[in-house]
Amino acid sequence: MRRYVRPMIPVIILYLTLLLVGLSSESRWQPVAFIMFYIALGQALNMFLGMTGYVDFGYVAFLALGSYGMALAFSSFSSLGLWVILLGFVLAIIMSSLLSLAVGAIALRLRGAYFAIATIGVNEGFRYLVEGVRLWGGSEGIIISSTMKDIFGSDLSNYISTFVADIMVFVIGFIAAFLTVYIINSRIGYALMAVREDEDAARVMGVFATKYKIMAFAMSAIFAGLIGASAWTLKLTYVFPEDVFNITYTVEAIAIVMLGGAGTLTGPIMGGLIYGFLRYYLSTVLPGFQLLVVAPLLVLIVTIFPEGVMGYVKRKVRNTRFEKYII
Amino acid sequence: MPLLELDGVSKRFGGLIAVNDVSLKIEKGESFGIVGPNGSGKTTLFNLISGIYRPDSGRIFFDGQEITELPPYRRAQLGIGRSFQIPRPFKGATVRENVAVGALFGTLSGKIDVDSALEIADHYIEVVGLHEKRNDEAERLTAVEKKLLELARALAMKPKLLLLDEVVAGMNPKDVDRVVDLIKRVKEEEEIAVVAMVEHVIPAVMKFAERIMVMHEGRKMVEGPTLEVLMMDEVAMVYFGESKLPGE
Amino acid sequence: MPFLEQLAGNLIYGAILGAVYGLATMGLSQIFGVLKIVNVGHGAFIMLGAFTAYWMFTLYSINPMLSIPIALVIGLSMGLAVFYTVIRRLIGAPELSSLLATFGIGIFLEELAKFFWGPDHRGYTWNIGSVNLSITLIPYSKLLAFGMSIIIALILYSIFQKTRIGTAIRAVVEDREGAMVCGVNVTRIYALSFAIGIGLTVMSGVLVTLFVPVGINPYMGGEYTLKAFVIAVLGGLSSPWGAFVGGFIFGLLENGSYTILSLFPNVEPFSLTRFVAFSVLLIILLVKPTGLMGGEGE
Amino acid sequence: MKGKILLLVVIAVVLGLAIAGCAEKKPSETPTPTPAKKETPVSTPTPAPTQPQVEKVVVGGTLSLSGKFANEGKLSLWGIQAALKWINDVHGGVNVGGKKVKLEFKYYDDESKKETVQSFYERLVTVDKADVLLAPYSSGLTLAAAPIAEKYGKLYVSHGGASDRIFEQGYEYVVQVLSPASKYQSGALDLIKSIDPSAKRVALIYEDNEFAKSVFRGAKEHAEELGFEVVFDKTYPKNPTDLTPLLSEMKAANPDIVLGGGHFADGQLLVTQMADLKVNAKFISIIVAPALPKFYEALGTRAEGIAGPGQWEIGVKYSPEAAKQAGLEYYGPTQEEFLKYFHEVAGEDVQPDYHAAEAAGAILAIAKAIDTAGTTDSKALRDTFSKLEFMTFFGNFKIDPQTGKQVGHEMVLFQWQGGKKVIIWPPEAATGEPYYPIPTWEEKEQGKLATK
Repeated sequence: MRRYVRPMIPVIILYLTLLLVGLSSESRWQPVAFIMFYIALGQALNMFLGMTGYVDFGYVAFLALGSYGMALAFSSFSSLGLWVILLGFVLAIIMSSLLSLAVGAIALRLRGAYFAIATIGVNEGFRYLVEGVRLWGGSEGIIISSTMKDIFGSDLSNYISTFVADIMVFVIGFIAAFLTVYIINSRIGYALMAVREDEDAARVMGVFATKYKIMAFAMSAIFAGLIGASAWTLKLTYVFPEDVFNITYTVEAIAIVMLGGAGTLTGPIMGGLIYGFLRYYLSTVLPGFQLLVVAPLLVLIVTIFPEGVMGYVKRKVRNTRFEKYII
Repeated sequence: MPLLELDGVSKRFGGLIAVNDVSLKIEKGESFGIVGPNGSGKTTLFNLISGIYRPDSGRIFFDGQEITELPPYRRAQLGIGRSFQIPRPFKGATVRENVAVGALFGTLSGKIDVDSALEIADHYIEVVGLHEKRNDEAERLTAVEKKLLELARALAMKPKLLLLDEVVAGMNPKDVDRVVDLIKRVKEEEEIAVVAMVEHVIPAVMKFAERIMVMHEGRKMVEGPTLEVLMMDEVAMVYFGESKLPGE
Repeated sequence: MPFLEQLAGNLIYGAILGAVYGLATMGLSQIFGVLKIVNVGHGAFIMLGAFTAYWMFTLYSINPMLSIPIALVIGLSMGLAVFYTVIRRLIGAPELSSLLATFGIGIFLEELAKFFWGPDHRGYTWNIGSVNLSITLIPYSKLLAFGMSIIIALILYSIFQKTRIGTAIRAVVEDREGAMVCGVNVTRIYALSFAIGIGLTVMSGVLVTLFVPVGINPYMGGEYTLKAFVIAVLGGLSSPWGAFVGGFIFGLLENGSYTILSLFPNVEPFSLTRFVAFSVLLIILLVKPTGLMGGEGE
Repeated sequence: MKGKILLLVVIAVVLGLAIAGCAEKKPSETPTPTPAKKETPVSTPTPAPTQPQVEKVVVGGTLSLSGKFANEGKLSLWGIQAALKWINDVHGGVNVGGKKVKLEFKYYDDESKKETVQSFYERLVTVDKADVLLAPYSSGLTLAAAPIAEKYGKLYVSHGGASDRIFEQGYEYVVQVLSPASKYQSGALDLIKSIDPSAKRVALIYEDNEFAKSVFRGAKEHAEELGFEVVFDKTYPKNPTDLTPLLSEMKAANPDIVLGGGHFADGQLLVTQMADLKVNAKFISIIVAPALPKFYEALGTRAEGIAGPGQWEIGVKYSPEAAKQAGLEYYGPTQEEFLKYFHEVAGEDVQPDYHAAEAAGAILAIAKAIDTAGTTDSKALRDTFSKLEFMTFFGNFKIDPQTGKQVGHEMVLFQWQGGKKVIIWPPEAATGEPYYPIPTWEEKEQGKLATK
């Protein structure tokens, strides 16, 4: 048990602090939600990137499908009432995991950068398929605000968009963290570690690499889908393909994971915190010029901590009594 | 029934034939040596047996079952363990974790949980004598320690057949003796067939192997009891060039 | 035969576009091939090249053809500067840390461009007439873009094959340790390769404006980054020549498939051309997992 | 090593500040270096809010100063700052409870990205105490921040969300200042109908996105109503590099009139490639791109005769006199005054386009509503908006009381003639005659301009 509990302590502390800060005043909830989006995104991607060492540039497609899943639930099954949200999450899981299995079965045969970039093809191909055959509203996407209002009434809709959706992201992030700890300490974790370190050596030691890679891929994709469903569709109330298939989110997610330290538990959390906070805070101080400061800061941090901030901390606490808490 | 049987196995890369029509039988619990100069196809042969490559022609049987088309992880679970010429430990993981991977995935005998796998790992780490380093990261081990780690990792798979690729290369004579003794001991204790592959004929290995095969340019040149083979003139000609006797 | 005429016309344009895409990708492949760095800031350098052509043309009335060497010099020096300030520190670090660095550099360049030049969409008109092929008209400026792309690619090819530097770079690509043993200064080769990669990219920005002389703005690079990634993989990632071929294929697919797709009712055929192009990429990778010109393994 | 530890400490401190920083309400410690420095509102620390005493009215909003809408964002900011100059310096502020107070504008940069807006709007309401919200640019971002506006019950005035769909969502507090997307190409069709009944064949060629699709769905309906024949109706995806396949097909359809466009870059590309391929038409109207002077700079004489719809243009005849004639009240600066203020904030060489004007129009509408209602209470303001009918330099203002959609504002159609934009439609706003049919590409190459 301690194996699972100890590493969760810093996670719980970070999450609780964020939650308390967010709830302490009306003005702090959305900034916290903004940061939380990046934390959750980093954690979801870390399950795949951090665990297997594979990069998926088309990762945003899973968020996109998750957000479409939720939007489709609203546009096609609005008669379900409150259950429509649950259905939305179920659809998000189904759609993102199906895509991950398809991509996994086809593209995970490719190694390294070939895989990374082939997935861009999947993402872009999917986007232009949606636009090209006018699937799910085509380029005009789906707007669910009015459906939400019809089902829940105006006040509850706003409450869902400005609070419940954010809490969902919190919960998703927390579950992702817990699952990460569980995986790291389980057979799957050992298998993924072996695959990440040396795939051929892992194979000749009996590790069915493809199976574990697809497992990690699908899990990561499901979390991405859930994030898309809540942080995009429920929160922002619309889905436009141009926005949701935007590769920038993948690059941001990779940046967050690398900022914090790939493969560590607290890394994506720290990465998301640093990235989200820098962007939010600098925007309030220097509106219009924040990126001019954020970008060099990112470069600076990575040149000083090439293994990520938590990767560095992890190394520092090795063989100290904190070792068990930072994984 | 032999433990491992190769039946006319060939593998080519582009125009180059790396392994050319090799047939071989290895019995349960046997010690077998494969000798051949660099580029003679030994490593390719190992990769064919462990499943990293599929043969272009020929068939491979293991323990009464054809494994020609099986993926590497299935072969590993059936009982084929191996080491690499240049050790390939999981660098970022500790010695314990490295060995535990073998215990967790290398057998068919049901799922083992992580805790028991770590216990098995501790046992084999003890066996190879790395217990003081068990919590160190693998990349911080010395070259010899990395070879021992690979050995422990393979043993934790409870293999029936252990393929050792240049396991004593680059070691000083003291280490060589220690490792050969170790292999002999675990071989007896665990009834493992060991196939050791060496480039240079090292007396210790020659003493250890009951039979050897000499490979040359992808072909099996001769096979037989160790001493007999080494006495053959043609072996000396091809393998040792002008010189005569192995291992001075 | 309007159908075939249109198809032929589209394919001609596709080929021209493909050559430009190809050149715009070679820098990416060059950097990946030698340093194993995925330059996600690639598009920002294309943008710099486009602005170079624009400013040279509008401020000093310099013919865009003459901007090509200017852009090369700018690119080479920027490449060296970026290498020695940032990239050098990340050699040997986890592979993806360089991705974070190039991401930051890309944003920084875009924001700098916006800071100094504003977010406006600019363009220039360099009208030097066009050739009439009866099925379609092609402006000479586009033919020049086509020709220059091929010439630059050929020059690069001969540099790589015939010169000492080229040999050293190839040696590092094939076997880093081996090259080091043979006395090749690997860091210097890295610096040089990075600089050449950036130089090529900035230069290709000029050629991009020969093909599309408008819409020049700080954020224009994103689309090219995306396509360059895909084209690079199509051609085999670490092979700049593969990239060039990949560019052709991509350009031909994008333009060529339109004529057929436009026959379908109730679709957006032009959006579907991109679907087709990306799908073909995936199919090619499934058949040949290391791209058209990739060797065995990585 | 020390450096790393130091940096870690710094990061920790910064993050600590994050938690404190978000908390602290420090309204005045933000030295905002904007391109136009003097206009940045520097607020004085507000004393405890005693009930009826209002010191100032804050309008809050995000602008897209980075990212794909950075161009519009920059112009919007200047337009807003110009309008504020009039409101505060000339008009003396807005009337709240019988007292004139200053109107302030507080903004953040949303980077044209959807996940930033909610946090900034919340900050605007809670930290910056914004009384009224100016919606972000584009339909997507407008939708994204709407739940926050609705949650806090703040009036949410849209100056850049043109999509008709925003107003079909049942929002209570969303009010539109600009004409909706479906109207963008109506003017061009009306014009052709009135001057050349023989021109029947219309081609539509536009970007495959939400906004352009709204525009051209409206255009198609309108064209069919007017008896035009739509002979070509195709889209191109975002960021095209080569439109040849579409254009050669369109050329074969032999249209009289070409309506097209989407955003800046593709609009410029569309015209360039039509010129390259010599796709001639009697009339060409492109949305968005031609409105900016950069369009003409980029294309030179090729831009001659190209028309485009605008929410506003320099020279439109909305003036106090025009208002009097129409029996409407006029509010805000005259066009000359607006141009003067605009040049003060943006520099002499920058001309405002309709993005600047519509943002200014939105601020003026807010000021007018506050003046009329005498309060900043959202409900009262929303009711006031439902009844208001007035004119500014930007044009008429009247919304549909139910949805908040703009119904009073009229778009104009301008045409590049001899390097200048001339308003050619509607007739009552026109500053010149339409040049029709426009010169062919061949003629333009000879240097022919679209002037008589």
